[in-house]
Amino acid sequence: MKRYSAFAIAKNALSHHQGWERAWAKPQMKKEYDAVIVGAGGHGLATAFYLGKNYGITNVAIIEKGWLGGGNTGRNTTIIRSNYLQDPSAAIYEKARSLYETMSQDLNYNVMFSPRGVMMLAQTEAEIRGYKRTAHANKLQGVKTEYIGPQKVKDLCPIIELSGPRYPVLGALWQPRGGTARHDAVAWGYARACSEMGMDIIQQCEVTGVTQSRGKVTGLQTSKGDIKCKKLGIVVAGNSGHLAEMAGFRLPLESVALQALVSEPIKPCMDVVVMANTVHGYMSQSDKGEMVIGGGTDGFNNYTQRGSFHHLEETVRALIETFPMVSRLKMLRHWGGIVDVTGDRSPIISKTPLSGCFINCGWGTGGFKAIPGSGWAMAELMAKDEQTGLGAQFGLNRFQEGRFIDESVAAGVAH
Amino acid sequence: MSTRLSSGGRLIDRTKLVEFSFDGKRLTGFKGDTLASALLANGQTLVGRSFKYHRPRGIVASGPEEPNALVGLGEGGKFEPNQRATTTELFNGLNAKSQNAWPSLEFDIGGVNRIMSPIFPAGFYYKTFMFPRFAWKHMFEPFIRKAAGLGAAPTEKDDDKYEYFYAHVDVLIVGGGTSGLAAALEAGRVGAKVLVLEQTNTWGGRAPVDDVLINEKNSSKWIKNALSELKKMPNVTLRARTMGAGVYDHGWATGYECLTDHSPEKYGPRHRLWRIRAKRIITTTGAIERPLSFAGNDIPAVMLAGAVRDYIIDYGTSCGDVMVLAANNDDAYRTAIAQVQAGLKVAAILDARVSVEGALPNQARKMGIRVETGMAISKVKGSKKVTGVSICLQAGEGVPLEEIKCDVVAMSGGWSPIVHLWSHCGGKLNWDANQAMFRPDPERPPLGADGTGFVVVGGTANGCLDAKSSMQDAISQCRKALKEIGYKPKASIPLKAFAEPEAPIEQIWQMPQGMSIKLQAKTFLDYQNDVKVSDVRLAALEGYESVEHTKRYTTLGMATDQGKLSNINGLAILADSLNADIPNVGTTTFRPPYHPISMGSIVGDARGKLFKPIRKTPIHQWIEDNGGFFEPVADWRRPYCYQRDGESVQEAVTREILNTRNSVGLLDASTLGKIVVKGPDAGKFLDMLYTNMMSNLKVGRCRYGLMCTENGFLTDDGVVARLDEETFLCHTTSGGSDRIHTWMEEWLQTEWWDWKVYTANVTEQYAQIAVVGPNARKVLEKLGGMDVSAEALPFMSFVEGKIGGIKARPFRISFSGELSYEIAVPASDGQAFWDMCMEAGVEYGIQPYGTECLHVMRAEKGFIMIGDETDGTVIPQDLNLQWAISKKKDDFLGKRAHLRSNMADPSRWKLVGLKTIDPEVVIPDGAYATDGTVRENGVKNMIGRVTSTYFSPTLGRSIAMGLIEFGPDRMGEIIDFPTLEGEIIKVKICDQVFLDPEGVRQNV
Amino acid sequence: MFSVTGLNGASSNGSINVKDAGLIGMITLRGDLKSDAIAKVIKVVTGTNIPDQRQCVFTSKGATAWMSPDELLVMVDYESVDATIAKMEKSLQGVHSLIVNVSDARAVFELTGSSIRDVISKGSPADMSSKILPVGEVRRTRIAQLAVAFWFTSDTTARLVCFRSVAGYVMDWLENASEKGSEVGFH
Amino acid sequence: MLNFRCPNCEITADETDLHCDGQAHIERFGAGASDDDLETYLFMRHNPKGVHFERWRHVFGCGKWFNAARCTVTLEVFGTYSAQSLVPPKSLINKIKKKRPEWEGFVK
Repeated sequence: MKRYSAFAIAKNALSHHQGWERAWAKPQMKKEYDAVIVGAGGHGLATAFYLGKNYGITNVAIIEKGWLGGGNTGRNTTIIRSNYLQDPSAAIYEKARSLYETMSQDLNYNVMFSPRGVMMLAQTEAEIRGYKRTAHANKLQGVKTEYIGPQKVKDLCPIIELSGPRYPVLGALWQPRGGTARHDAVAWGYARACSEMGMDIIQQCEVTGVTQSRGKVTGLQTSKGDIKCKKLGIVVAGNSGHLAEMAGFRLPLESVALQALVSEPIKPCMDVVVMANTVHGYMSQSDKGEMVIGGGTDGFNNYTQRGSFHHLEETVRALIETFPMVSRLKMLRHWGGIVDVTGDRSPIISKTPLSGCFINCGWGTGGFKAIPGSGWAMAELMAKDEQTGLGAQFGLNRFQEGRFIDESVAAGVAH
Repeated sequence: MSTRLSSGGRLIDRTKLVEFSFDGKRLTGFKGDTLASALLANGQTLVGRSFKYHRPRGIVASGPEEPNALVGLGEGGKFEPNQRATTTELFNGLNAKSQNAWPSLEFDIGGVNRIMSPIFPAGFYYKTFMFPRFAWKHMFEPFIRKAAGLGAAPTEKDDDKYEYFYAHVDVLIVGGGTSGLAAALEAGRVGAKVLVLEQTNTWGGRAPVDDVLINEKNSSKWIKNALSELKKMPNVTLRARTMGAGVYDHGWATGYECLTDHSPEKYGPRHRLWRIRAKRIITTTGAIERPLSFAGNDIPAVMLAGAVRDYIIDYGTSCGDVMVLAANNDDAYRTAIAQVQAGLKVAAILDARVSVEGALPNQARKMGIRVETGMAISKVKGSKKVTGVSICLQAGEGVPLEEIKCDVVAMSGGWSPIVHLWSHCGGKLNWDANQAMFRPDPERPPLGADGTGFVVVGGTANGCLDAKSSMQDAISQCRKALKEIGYKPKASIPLKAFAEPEAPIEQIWQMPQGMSIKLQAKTFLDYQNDVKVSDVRLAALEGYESVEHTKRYTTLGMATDQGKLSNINGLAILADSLNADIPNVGTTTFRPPYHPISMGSIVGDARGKLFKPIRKTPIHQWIEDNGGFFEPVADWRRPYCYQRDGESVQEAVTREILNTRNSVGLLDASTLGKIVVKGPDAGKFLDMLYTNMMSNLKVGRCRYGLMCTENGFLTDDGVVARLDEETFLCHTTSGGSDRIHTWMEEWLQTEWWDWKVYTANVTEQYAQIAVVGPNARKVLEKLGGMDVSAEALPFMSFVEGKIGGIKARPFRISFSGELSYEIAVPASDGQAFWDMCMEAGVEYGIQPYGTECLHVMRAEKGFIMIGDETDGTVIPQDLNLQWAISKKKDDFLGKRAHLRSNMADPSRWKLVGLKTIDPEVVIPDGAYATDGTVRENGVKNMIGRVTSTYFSPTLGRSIAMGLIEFGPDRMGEIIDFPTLEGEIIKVKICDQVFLDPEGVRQNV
Repeated sequence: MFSVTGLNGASSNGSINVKDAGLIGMITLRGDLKSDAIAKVIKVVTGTNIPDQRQCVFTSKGATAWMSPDELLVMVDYESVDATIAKMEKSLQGVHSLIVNVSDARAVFELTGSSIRDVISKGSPADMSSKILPVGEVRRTRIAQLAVAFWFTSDTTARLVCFRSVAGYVMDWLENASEKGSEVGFH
Repeated sequence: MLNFRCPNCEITADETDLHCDGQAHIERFGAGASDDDLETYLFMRHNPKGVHFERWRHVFGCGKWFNAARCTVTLEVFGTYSAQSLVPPKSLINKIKKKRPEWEGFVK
């Protein structure tokens, strides 16, 4: 596959860009693979990528019901941060963040990772205490964060109103190396890299059954025929429960709609990502100039990729309180993504009751930032068949043991 | 050049001059103009710059689909970027500025990008800017960000106000054209409750522009009559300047009413967001004309044919003296005819179709207009403005045959029904190859609460492009909808609409058919985002085959017009590139709103003091008037402390603590939750809710209790008092009253509905005032009316009676370790009681105290605080509260959960007291303890954390509590707390009770 | 002698008039609304029958409003609340029920004007048409972000009840929603 | 923006007057339960693409809970019924079966 570079673009310009190759191949599905990943979203593709890169397993198929990157990978607010409180979370999100730093070079695909900094506003005394606690934990975990005062908040983000009548800005937890990336590019970049390693990405192929023998997975039935495989990774976010049912087990998951919206594009006015958890809203400005805004989830199970309007109200209400200039912008469009949420709001990267079958799900509202770390951990789990390493604590057994990874403690609800 | 015609203009009032400015130029227009029509009348062809290449852009359309003519409007707190000139009604003093150009619209430095465009194809940025690694954030991205974006960001607070309006109707009709009005008459006449929304300020839609006759008369007459009939119906509401913005589940829709945008001097809300619940939604939203894809189709003065016609007929404005019209359908000929009728010239009509024999083309021919069939535009000449076109064969590759001079190019690629509202909530579309359009599939409508379709589409929006059938369709769709919701429409009054018949359209997706790659790179699909035919073909070539991939890779349809002009053309090019049919490629998802709505309208009145309710206790105003420094506690505000002149917050807190410990303090504790639980099974019920036994509490006595979730975690605490044999009063935390009351009712209604228990949340019935300190009793005795002695009212008991003439229920409970009375009085008497206490306490130096004093005093006593010692992951055992966990009870909420392996793990962090070796040093909030070892993954091993940390003025040293691994077994051990600054604080583990462990002070 | 309402006499005059209705005795009664004992006690203290679902019934003595399938709101003079409660408790002795004084926990607004329905429709998702909400029917819903209950006492008068702690917010909200220049003209 | 008829006060209420409380008919496992049962009780929720039985509270209205049968894909509401029931009413089950012949039926 040809490398991407400024030189390649200049060269292709001469031939009116008629000479570019496909970014990823369009292969015929084989009858058998060493490993099959169901779900060609960011997490699934990253899993495949690290199976190949870290463990040399490249006889891999990635099966996708729709189009690659067409789920939540392509409909989130693209925030990347790792200022988590609990150790297992901080470890996996920090791994992910550090992989994002070099992703463009690793994949030879510009994913536009922009470490512009993420701040989480403290707007009550309880939040101050919570974020100071996180700052202390992060320091010991090796995650670079800082608790900053209101003046620094204002310096970093001049459009913020510090003295809101209801919730003044009292400080913030600041992660200077957090930021954003171009979400679609992450999926496309991984897809291109997987394809280059010889893996087969099969789009528009729906899984209809999981075959097993004596408690061990043997393959899949799909709309494009049967496949045999030794290892199966299920990485399908909101559809996990459905796939798990085919594989014969249940998951502690519920699927709900998470909402987001963008404004019309304006000239740059905000060079950081701001999250305000007390008022449930977060915002950043995309490279196109749109203000990208995320809010809360609906309270009911939902597969429609639409949400209820009143959640937008709450989000925008909060943002106007904190960023008064937002009021005179216009909402361009809003949409919902279906997120799968677990009992402790932390993900599942786990072996399952079916031997050889592994599950990665439950990322809830915070999956995008985790993609490389999640793939890294899932690849390790699948390769070693052992609940170890980065994903060790995210096993399904934690619910029975009463061992939770609860981030709501300090981080509030938003991701 | 565009200019004002000497006559005509259906919508303008030539007697009323309106002054406005554009980029500082003072210009005039007429009342009834839009900003776009007025700019055209003033010859202003260039109005903006495109997003990516900063190419010159002119007005293309006449409605909200306009992608180019976006301006910044107004000043200061009234400034708004990205306003569409085509939907902005002109008013005196309107001040518009062009966007995305620097230093000026005419000479935009960003225009350099245009020259570079060959190396900026779709997705180029994914392929470069990767080295060196830091460069993206620090070099490339800032450059791209600056070049991108459209209008300037507003900088000031919004001067305007906004509001909501909730409306419930039988039928919501969106679109006040002739189809919408016909449907409204149908629904109105049967008595249905009807709301009709029209986004512009005029009713009747395009019919008057298109020379439609209704019942053999000019359509304007019929429109006028229809309106007057509708206005007389009490069951019908008509709303102009109100856009149907979005359709949501269960028949919910939003309407965006613009109240003062057209006359800013008018007082009142600027926008009103209608939130409509309708049994049926009928969309008669018409259609949008498609551009044609030929090289140079983005040059200013290349316009949609329908828009050119609108400007002539509605605004008496020509878009150019000499027009070339490019088309693939008959309707476009109306524009040429209008141009000639207005005294202007049509140099040629280039019809891509080979055979053109319809009534309209023949009429054009009769008028002497040159009609060329099977012909196309090879390329438009000009840079900032059209100067001519070179023409070619549609069937060929674009060899120029002839150059024709002109100053406006009108184009029409056919019409696309506006199906957005149908699609927002899941309505599906069919591809109608004959008419070259997507139209609603009536078999797959959006489904409502009852599982039936709740949106119907009528008229042009339903694909009935000709006047004859469109009104008839709207009527029959409306009748169908009325029947579905139980109305029985009578035979409708016959209606005959007429317009010249039209021959079939031909699908033309690029012009000419075999255009070279060079021409493709000059042929624009998305004007605002600069997406060209070549970009879509490149996306397909590189494997971005799904329509969503192509959209995202090229940014086609992602501009502020959301692809209203570009999507269908782009889809067709993609389908062609993939050798697929258009329906197999599909469409991208339609998302609300139909066109952008102000953020202000989404928020409505909830801003400033109406942002979010603040709950106020009966003493709130007094606190505010007496130096109270508030902090939010749930939705309440509580005073952190009372600051005196010249005093720091810390000094105030210290003073309050010492005064309360040494004499007497007064606390407004009204925010504490109070829930009455009554019934024969009340004791049994509370035994399930609390970890302790409550059923054996004696009448007149109080007991501290803990509540856990079913997952075992501590969720609330408080004192329970037994009012009588069957009645308990449960106190909760300030934030917990509604949550715990709901929790109780949930168990009673959904699990134990056979238990005889009623609950009532009486939190707000009482003001609860704590009189605290060694002199507390003396203060109350002064007020008189009740024996508050230790004998009559011992610790952990309560009585009822009157104090100082006010009905009161004092509880002898203490969160400070002092002699303390928490006195509940009716909320209406709360302030009076507070005042009495303050007055009676003068001789003891009584002072009010705030929450921080409360926190420090309870920490001195080692009392836990929900939210400090707990965070949703802490179980009572972690806090050494085993004494409050009944061993006698078979079950309580959370009991089983505590047995799980992780919760029974002896290494769980447990609560202890912490004393810094240096008594002056206070452990920072949130600090973790370490033991100097490092875990496998490089994390410094944490062995605990601080939960409450203060400087105690009473003890003159720092005190803290924390959760420490094996803490209670490590009394006297010294451990490390590293700070954020990298220092280590040495801390000794001790008992958590720092003051008066025997409880002498509170038991007097 | 000391008592003040949460509204403290506030009022406003916009497209409708809003004023503090003053201290009103309010008692929550929970129990089996179908029981004779409760019917009897309601008759005694307010002179009304048990109201039908969602109804509010009045006599010169007082009023009774249906709140939920097992809850009534009994309204009497503020001064007579204690005596009324004592009377109710006595006559319901042995009957599983709950009687609590909520007079001081609420704020009551008196609304007057012809556009009350329009004003409330700016903040409540309830269908405010007179067909769905005729005079005498209680609606429990929200206004803006708060729980409220209201009922029309005539075509142009209504009462609105909210929690005491948010009385100020509701007053501000009503004043803003009824500001002149923002009339809607829908109902 | 969903809309439900509250069976307790018989008002059709907007989603914003209501609060969803998740799956209905969950069996409580308390003291003495097995680890498996406790896990099921606390975490294993039905998450079907289709018919779902759930609890709602008319929080801004009469304050009472009720149960609803709703499709999570089309958001159609098949019916609402008393929260004081161990299983959905027969008539409702039959109604859903008629509308959705492929539905597997109510599973506790």
